[in-house]
Amino acid sequence: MKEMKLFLGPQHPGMSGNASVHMYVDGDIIKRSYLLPGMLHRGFEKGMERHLWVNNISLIPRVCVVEPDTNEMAFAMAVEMIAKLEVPERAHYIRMIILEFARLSIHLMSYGGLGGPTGLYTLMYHAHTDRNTILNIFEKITGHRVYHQYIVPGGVRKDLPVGIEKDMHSFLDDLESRYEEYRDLGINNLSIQARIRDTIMLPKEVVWELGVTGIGMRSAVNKPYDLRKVKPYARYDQIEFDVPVSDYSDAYARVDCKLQEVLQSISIIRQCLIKMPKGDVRVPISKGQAMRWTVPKGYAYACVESSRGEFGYFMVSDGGTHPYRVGVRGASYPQGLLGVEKYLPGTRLDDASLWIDTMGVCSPEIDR
Amino acid sequence: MTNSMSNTEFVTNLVENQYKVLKTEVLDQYQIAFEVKKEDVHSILSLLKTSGWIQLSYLSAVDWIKDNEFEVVYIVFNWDKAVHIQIRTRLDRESASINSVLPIYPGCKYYEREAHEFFGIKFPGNPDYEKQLILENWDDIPPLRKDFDPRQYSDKKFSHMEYKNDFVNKDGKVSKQEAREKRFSDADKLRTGGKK
Amino acid sequence: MVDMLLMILAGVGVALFGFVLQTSIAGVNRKIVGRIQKRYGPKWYQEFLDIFKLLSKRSVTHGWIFDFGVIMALGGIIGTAMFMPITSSLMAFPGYDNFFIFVYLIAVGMLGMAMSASGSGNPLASIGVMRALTTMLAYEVPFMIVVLTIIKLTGTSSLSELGILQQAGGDFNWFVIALPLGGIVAVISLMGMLGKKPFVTYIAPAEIASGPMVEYGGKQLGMLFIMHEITVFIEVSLFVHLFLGGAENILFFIIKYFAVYTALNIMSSVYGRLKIDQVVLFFYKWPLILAVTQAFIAIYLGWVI
Amino acid sequence: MLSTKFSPMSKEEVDRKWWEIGDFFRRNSLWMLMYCTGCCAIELPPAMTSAYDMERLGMGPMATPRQADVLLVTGYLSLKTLRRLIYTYEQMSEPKYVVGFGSCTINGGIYHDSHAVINQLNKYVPVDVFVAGCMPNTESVMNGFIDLMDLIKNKKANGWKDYHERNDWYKANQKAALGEVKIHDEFHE
Repeated sequence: MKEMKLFLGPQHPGMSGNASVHMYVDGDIIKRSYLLPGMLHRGFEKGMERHLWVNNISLIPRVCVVEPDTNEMAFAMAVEMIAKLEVPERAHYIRMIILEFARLSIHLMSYGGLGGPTGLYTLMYHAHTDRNTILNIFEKITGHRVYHQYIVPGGVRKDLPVGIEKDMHSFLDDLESRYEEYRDLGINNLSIQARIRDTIMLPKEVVWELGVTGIGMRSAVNKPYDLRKVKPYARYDQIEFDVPVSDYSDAYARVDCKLQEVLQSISIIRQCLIKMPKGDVRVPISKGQAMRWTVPKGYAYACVESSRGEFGYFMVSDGGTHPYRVGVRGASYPQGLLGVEKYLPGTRLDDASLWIDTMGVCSPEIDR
Repeated sequence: MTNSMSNTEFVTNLVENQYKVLKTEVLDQYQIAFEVKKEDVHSILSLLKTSGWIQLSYLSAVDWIKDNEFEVVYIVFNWDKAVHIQIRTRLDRESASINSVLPIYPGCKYYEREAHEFFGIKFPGNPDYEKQLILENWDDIPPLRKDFDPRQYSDKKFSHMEYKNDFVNKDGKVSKQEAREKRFSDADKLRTGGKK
Repeated sequence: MVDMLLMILAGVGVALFGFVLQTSIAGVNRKIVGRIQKRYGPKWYQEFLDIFKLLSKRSVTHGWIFDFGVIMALGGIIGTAMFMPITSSLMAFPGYDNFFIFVYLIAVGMLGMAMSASGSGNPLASIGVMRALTTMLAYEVPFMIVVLTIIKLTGTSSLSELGILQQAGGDFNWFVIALPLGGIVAVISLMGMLGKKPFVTYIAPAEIASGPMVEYGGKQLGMLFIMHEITVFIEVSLFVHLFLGGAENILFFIIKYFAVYTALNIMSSVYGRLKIDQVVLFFYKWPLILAVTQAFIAIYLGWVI
Repeated sequence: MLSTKFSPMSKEEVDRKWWEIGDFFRRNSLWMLMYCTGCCAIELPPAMTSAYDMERLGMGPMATPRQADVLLVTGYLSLKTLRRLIYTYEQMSEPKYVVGFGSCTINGGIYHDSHAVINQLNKYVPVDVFVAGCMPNTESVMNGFIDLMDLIKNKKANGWKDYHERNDWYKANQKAALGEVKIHDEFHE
């Protein structure tokens, strides 16, 4: 039979985000496939050069929509590295709480997103309900639901509101009590297992070739290669947590690791709430007007562990009021572009959107 | 801590013993930067890859328009010895071209394509580097160069929202906004010494 | 002649009844599934609004086969529904409610839809049609074996007579209980027939963008929705008459109908969708084995509960 | 006392009556086409799920442009997306409505000086309702939909008619920004 060309996206229910997978299929089997990025290109890197250091704080969360806090963290870390700012102890813990809540929210979203390609909409609704609770907690802390602009160079914008610990604990207890239910509804469900077991593999040998990081890599190489462990930032070296790994990188292993990370995140937040000291949450970044704040000359590459892998900011300052160059390493750049091109062929038409979901391809950070 | 300090020392020894490094910067215990000559980039990268820096984290460029140079940056990472290494090299801006590192790091394929698209640096050896990846039907100089002005381009191509002036200045005073703008421009003049 | 006309009128009435019944029950079911998904759910008459909204829209055409196929599908299905007995004594064409009439006539509607979808020229639609036909081939075989077992046991293939036979045996003397393995097979096949998850490979929105329906919009989609509702009416009614002992009166029919449809909907709301090859393999494995075993037990050993 | 005498209505009046009946169905069953053109799409899942449950209003997501009534343009539009958006819009069956989300569709928002992002959506496709905010939170999203329903009820959601009447103007704008609306296939040609 002749090869037929099909599109997954940009407007397609199976595609999360605005990108397009061009597939050449023979029957149901994908023969060649390419990702067409660029639909979300906004000229971010150019835009950051044109904004003041302080103004950039409001621009950066918009790089990746689903997980804005890692952007803020990486940006803040890069600026702190160049400007040699010392972050107060309490701010480190607040940052970790925010980052772990963000991780919970995106893991819930992508676990619920598993319901999209497989048709299990009940899972999607349940997961989004819990995610909405997280967004409400964020709104209480930061004043915004999605783009928080909370982690700023030198600390966090303001202290946690009084009594927020109660909300956090009640949500975490609730989520933990329903963790088994989530597993039963999702990956222990036989019809879901039929879809995600032994399929859409990312072979162990080629992980390095692609440069895939995060869960996609850990579920293949069976080693705890997590930036929070390997290269601890904030105060992750003072918190006890495990990094779930696997050596059989099918979609099931990836989703399983994701769910185990949910439990780890819950435990990290609880430890942070206990260990958090009192004190300042921000050091003043400049004397006088923040608008005139200049950062000394220098280069820095700061990276954090996002839910999809290493998320990095490469930053160059020429000593002025604006950044000279900011480069963004999107965490899902390798698995989105190279992964689709090299490892999707051979799978079935039905698997394409599962690849996008379980690998966590986030198109805005590819395009920027 | 001592362990990771020795990591950066290990890297410094590894690279500086074999190659002439223009400048070494130890940014912190997890990051180190080398500025090298264009000819050495490939051999340093293959050396690093064989010594365990198997992941290419990032590849991009910086436009130093005053020096009339592009700076290409390779960032590699080793998961066992947690050190990010920046390898930086300068290229001439007019005929910017550097051989692709595709044989060493296959993951660079799309980074190089993007660098070509946004800076116009040529990467011979990468099969598709000249094709457009992010932009479509682009009709100007590569957008991340410093001499490209997005505001101008945007004004030329896209119409802006026009707002009506549906208010009147009753008592004839200078409006606050005008006063503020004047103050800002004065401050700018003071700061830059009257230039621009 | 007048008799004939009256019978046709009654038949159209049956189809209309089926449409109204199924559409209301589908609306109620959307609410029930909504509650499972932790939300409030739409109004119970939302399905009517949807269908009439579609009919009020303008639509584009992709050639005459595209339009003709839709009308053929709708006409074929209405034609099929006209023969459907509502209770064991209430039907438009007494004596013509043979099981095989439905099997043959329902193919006309399906064929019309397949023709029309292929006529749209969209590759996703062709893939959807191919998947729909493959799924049909998968679930029809076990279902047929079970139904043939019943026909062999009772010696009749008329739906109303089958219903009366089951009612004559007393309360709950239904084939779904008398032939338990066959009942399981029938329920699974019915899920495939109705396009419920996990067997709904052909309307997979995330994979092939709702498959055969990908190019429909406006009036054609509205007609397909009506056709779909009547198809569901036919299939669920077949199940009620064959396995649940028919219905003495119209109230029993509605209750049984509602119970079957809701149960299937609730079941399908916690399943994901299988791939097409898995669907075919599944149907040719367990349901087929169960159906053949049931036929063997019931016909040669004579064990019927 | 109403007269029971039959008075024939004129054709316009009959058409108007039918249109009003159609409007009732249309505003109670809005099927959306979610084209995630930008970041505002992230607030749609909370609007669809149990927190706000859009299906109460009869709204639901649809798979393809042909089946949908409302096109949700969720956020900034790069040129590459605008090409595809115009294709999508023209495929939808009439009557069709467009809701623009976020400041970016109104005046460019935070990307007003970007080289890749258009500034005003309603120059290229007619927009019925704008929902302002960056990003608009879920309440305002729901409010935008209710506004759209009111507009349909008052016969003011006439963007699709406008697209017919001033087609040359829209086409000229599209051409000015895009150069060429046709999409060339990158991996095929």
